[in-house]
Amino acid sequence: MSGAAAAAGAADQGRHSTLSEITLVEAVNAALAHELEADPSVLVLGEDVGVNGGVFRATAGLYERFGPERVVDTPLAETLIAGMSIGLAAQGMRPVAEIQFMGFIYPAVDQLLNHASRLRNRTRGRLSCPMVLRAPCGAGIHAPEHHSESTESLFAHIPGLRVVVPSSPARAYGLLLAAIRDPDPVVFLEPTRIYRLVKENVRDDGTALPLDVCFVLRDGGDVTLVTWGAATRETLEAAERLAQDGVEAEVIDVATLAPLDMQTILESVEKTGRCVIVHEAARNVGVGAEIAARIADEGLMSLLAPIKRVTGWDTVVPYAKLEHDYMPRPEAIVAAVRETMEAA
Amino acid sequence: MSGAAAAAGAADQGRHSTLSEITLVEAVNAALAHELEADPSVLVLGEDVGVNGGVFRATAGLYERFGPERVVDTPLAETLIAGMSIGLAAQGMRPVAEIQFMGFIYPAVDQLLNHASRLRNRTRGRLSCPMVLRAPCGAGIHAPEHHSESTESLFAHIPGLRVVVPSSPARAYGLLLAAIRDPDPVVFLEPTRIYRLVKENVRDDGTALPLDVCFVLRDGGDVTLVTWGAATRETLEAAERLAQDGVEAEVIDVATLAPLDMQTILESVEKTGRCVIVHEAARNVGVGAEIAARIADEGLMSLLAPIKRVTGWDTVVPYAKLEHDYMPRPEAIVAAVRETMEAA
Amino acid sequence: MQRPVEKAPSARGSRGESDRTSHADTGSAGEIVAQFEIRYTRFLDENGRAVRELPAFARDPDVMRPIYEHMVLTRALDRKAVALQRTGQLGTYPSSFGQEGTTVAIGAAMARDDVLLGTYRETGAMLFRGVRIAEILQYWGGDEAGSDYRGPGAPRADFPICVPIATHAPHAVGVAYAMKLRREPRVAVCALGDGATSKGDFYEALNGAGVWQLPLVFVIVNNQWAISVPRSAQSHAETLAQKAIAAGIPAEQVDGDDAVAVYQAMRNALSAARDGAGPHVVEALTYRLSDHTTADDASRYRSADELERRRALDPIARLRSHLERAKLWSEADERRLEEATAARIEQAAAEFLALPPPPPEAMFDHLFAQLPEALREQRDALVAAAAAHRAETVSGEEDGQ
Amino acid sequence: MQRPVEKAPSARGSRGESDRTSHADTGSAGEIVAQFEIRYTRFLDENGRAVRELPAFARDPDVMRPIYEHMVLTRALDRKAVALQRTGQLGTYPSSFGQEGTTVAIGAAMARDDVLLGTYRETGAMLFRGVRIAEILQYWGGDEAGSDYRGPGAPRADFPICVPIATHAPHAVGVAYAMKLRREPRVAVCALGDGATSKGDFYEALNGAGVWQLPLVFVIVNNQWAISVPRSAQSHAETLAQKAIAAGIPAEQVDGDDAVAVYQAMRNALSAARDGAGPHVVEALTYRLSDHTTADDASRYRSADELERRRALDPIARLRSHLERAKLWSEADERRLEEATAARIEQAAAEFLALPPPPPEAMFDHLFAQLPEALREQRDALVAAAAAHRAETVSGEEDGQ
Ligand SMILES: Cc1ncc(C[n+]2csc(CCOP(=O)(O)OP(=O)(O)O)c2C)c(N)n1
Ligand SMILES: Cc1ncc(C[n+]2csc(CCOP(=O)(O)OP(=O)(O)O)c2C)c(N)n1
Ligand SMILES: [Mg+2]
Ligand SMILES: [Mg+2]
Repeated sequence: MSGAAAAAGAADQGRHSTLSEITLVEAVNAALAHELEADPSVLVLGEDVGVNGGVFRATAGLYERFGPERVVDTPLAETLIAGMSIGLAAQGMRPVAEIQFMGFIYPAVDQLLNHASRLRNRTRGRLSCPMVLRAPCGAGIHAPEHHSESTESLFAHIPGLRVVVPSSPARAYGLLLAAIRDPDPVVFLEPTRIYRLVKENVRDDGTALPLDVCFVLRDGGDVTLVTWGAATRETLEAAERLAQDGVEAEVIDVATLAPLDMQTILESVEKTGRCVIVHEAARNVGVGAEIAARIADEGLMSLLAPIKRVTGWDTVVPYAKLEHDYMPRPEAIVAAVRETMEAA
Repeated sequence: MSGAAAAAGAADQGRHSTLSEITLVEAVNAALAHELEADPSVLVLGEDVGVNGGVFRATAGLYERFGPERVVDTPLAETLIAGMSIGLAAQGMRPVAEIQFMGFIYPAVDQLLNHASRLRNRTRGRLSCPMVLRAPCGAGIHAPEHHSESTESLFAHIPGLRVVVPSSPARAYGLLLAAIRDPDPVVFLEPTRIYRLVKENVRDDGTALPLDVCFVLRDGGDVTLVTWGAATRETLEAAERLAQDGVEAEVIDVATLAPLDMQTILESVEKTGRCVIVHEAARNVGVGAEIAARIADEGLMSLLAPIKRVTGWDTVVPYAKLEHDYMPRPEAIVAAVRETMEAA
Repeated sequence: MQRPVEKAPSARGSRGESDRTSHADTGSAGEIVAQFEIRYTRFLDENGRAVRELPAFARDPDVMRPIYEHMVLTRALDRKAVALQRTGQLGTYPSSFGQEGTTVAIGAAMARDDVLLGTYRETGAMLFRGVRIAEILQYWGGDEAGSDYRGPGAPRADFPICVPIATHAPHAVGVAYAMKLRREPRVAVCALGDGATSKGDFYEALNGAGVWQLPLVFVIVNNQWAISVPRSAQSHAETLAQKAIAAGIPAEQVDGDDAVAVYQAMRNALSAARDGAGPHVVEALTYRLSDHTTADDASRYRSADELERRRALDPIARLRSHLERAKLWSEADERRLEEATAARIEQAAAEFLALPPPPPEAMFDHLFAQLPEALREQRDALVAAAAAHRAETVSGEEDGQ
Repeated sequence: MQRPVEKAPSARGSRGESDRTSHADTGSAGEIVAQFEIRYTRFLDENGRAVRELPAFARDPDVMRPIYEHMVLTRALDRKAVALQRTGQLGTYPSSFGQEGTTVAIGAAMARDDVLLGTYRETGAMLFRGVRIAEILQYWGGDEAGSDYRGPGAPRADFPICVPIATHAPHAVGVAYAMKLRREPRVAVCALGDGATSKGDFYEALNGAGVWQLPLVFVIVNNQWAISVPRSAQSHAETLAQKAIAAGIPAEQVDGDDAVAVYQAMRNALSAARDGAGPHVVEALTYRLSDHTTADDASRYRSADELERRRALDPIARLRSHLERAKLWSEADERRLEEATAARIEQAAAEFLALPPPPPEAMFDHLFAQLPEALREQRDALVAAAAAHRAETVSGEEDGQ
């Protein structure tokens, strides 16, 4: 965190307010507004983020409040959006760029992999890249083709990038603040399915949540459920159903997918001896694979049962009619847990 | 395999010759020449692949032999190269495109992920995409920055793509033939470090090797070593060293990274009870993670020891001075195997 | 049409490398080495009156009536689709309301075995080329099977609707390359929006088409908006047609609300391309009278005034005036068309609504030509899970869209 | 300079949407709505003789002598670097042999706190801007630390050499956007090759620079080849300068072997950009006299004839003739420069060769501002493994480059 930004965050503590019953997308909006207000080097850019306030309204009101120079409608060009963010960041700005849907993030991969993630490294710290690239992700909203991606593992594999996925309004607010203040590039993925599904009170006091750590959403001693993003909902629901049958699941929201806080996960698995990993992305070479692999190395001896993954299938996310058959369902999670319980 | 191509392959069996002591890159060249000759729908395109014969000489002589319309020097534009290959393939051609180095493949990711891998699926089979995208990969040749990538896991995660990495001249020849004849898109990654390191006789008789299966390079009952590409060399060397101490390692060359032939790997692990995975790519969310995760699910009960991974570090592949400190060394593989042997 | 003053030799190795050393250089601003111009053409004004001599086809009922009929059909389909969406029977839908003159003329100008590569707003061209109404609805209803064009004479080689903006432009280069390589008298047509012209893919494709002088016509459907971003914020270029200059490709602007102008420009470009004259860019100036899609609210970013002004330029009313004036169309024709169109749309909608949902395993069955061994287990598991789930939720509350 | 005939209003929402309906349209080819031209400038012919009135600076020793000296230095460094590479003491190296007039003039025209974003072939500009010779060698020797410019007055905000072609063009847009937003009188300069102009990144950057009217000057260093691909196969465009027309940006061609022409064009473009006049594109026509890099053999794809012809246009000899004729340079100056240059190069090479190898952990220590907890174990393991390995291979046969 830059000194200036930290100070701004602290100074702000006085005039905080509580945003009551806000959605995840409203929490994103609040965090953006907070940082635009607190730090003059922050700017927001992307397609339709200005006058229109974003196709999901994540940037609503920011253009009016902070003006067209800091809330920037870009041409339709994702390579440009990612690339110019790098230039801005290298100049000491803190760009928060939006990619309209994760399905359109791929023209930015080159810039993220070859430049954003390694500008600091390539110059031995002379230049750096404190940028955030936000993108709505995931299926479940009956959107058109190419609008339902969860390809976070592509980004998690890139050394030098942080990949963050919030799973609630409060975590969206706190993690986005942290991402913007972080001195290195962050890919921030917002699951559209839960953009408006839950509401909660969020204190708009500029308090960031820590990056690089998992959040334990539910304590339990029988099995460890590891998940993130929208799938936290089905995972928590599965945990409730299991609890009715006396199986207590610990639910971990990974939140920062890279770098990965394995300590929290390994400690939980040491306690429970069982692990089921849940994510919406395709299974093959998903981030769940990494978590399972780490447990199979460092936590193998505490395992009482095979590590199961409940994930999207290894196929293209289907168009609306079948998307619900693609995503992990609570019953599938429950079934996987039961399998691990029987294995022991 | 299209009927025509298969027939051409068969008809060709008569006039085969043995290419004696050829390198991997020469084997690539031979496979390309064979298919250009056998199938008029095959064409080769990319930067400097024509007049110059490719910066690694993989396409040397093809321009002279098959002409500028079928051995095509493209403008410097990787998105175009990948995208036009899709258009060619949809029209029934069989484009074999070259990306000059894997570090420059990222502008093609969008085309591979959003189109090549799903054209068949999106049209329910009306159109298809029998293209091959070749790219030299990996570190170890003291190349400039961005020339030493092993980011195969990005592609392996994309449903609908095949990812193939040969590890010897003969496998390069046979697998490339199979990739070109395959009716679906294939990313074909050629490790530059072994382009000219080994020579062997290769029969140029148009016989393809099977895709989607692992190759067992060495039998052994004590530990399973799973690897691919250039790292097969260090892995085999480690196996030799281990054999001197009486540890018999089974060495599996995965070859087709996606879809993944887990059966061969699981059967081996069932026999040995131990597994060490070796790859040059960064560890985090590498293809090795998927292999470990699958074993930790389906093969857990046969495991006698933690699953180890010996890989590149989770950092940017360093520039020449440090690249050898980045890559897995035989001694690291040996050490990992020893650890697994002690665990039991 | 752009007209380069200096035509550099196009032989390999010499283009653009022409030796400047022999040029005498006077004047203070440097010598002119290349010059270009962009021209704009319209035939019918907003009242359907000819503003210049009409091409012969504009009085040919066999050409003009199908164009008009498909424009009306396209608008009717849009209306129906929006209604279906509003009642939860269709997914997000993008109307081409106001752009019928352009999209239908594109389809009408093409030959059967040309290949169309278009966006989600080329419904008119798709209809003209034989994609069935029910298929279009099936697609927007969330079923990929809608892209498996199966109607009689369906354009089986056309690309499916391209959603990621401009990513189909490089495909068009490949398609056209194949046509040229095989010496086929066919042309690829790539239609894309004003927003799409900002993307590198579009540019790389333009450049490729120029390098290989491919039979490829790009149509920039400049409807003035890319969702909320106006044409002015998309590029500082005075015209979008001039983007072609960057690739050495001839280009022109036409009035996109004048189907005669679009048809004429496309016919010329297509026949030139078919004859080996290489690629061409047509910028059609039109306007999106609807919201971007049913998920959009255009009143957030554009004025009612502007909308009102543009409504007056309606391509359908304009063409009808012309046809009536030319005695190619009558009040009775109009009534018959209205009825026939309504019937077609209703029948197609009924057909669409009666379609069975796609089987879950469809998501695996077209991923590869043959299901890889590695995926068989997943496919089986999916089928089992989906069956179990459907049994449980037999009341259908979850997937009831 | 390109000169649009029709200057559409640049207000938001109206640009390019100008109502065509009022234009009377006669003639059969459509009315002209935009016109452009590209001009070419040179001051010195291949013998260093003025072909037009010289700008004042061309006779100013304070301007011209440093340019000449750096051109000679650049060539000397290239020679040394190739020699080091041939003897295994340096990695792959790209010479800028023949392009010194362009690369040095770029550096000379820029202000200290402008920002250069260049390729691997802008050694002359880097040297002029204060990057140390030893750093350049350190970089090409395979050590990222060579990009941590630390010399006195080093251009600490300049971007490191960009290897993936054209990917730095969007960075330049961001850099220039920051300058404009902060109302700083600074300019970003993006230098790239003829091959680079085929990439979508370049085009998206051009377009962005146009939209926001940024203080950004693009220099297309057209050395006629992109490895083995000649300019003619790279694009059908008559000039590369005209690529700017696609973004509504003014552009021009200059003789890139005439340092006076390049310097003049850059000065004008930079000061206009600094004054808020927006972006500009300069295409410098030059030639790569060397192989693409030390890993390339140019005789595979280009003729000895062509090379011979281009050798005669050598920018260094040409500028020296001019300077001597203008009495800004003497035989004695030349001898002094030769000696001084040789000494500087030798000293820098010695410094480079004496550099310790980078510590292995360097690959972790600059990945993030702070090493994430998750990576600590790997860093420790690397340090241990590297130490063990170095102990084992103390004879140094493996990493002996
Ligand atoms: C690469 C990409 N980025 C963003 C989007 C989201 N998006 C869908 S349509 C659209 C605007 C397209 O504008 P234009 O090209 O003018 O076509 P129009 O919708 O006006 O027909 C955007 C930004 C997308 N589909 N693809
Ligand atoms: C994106 C990308 N593709 C391919 C390459 C490999 N490559 C390195 S230099 C080069 C040619 C560049 O030509 P040009 O832009 O004219 O610059 P020049 O080398 O002539 O200075 C190529 C293809 C690369 N570095 N980056
Ligand atoms: Mg538009
Ligand atoms: Mg060049």
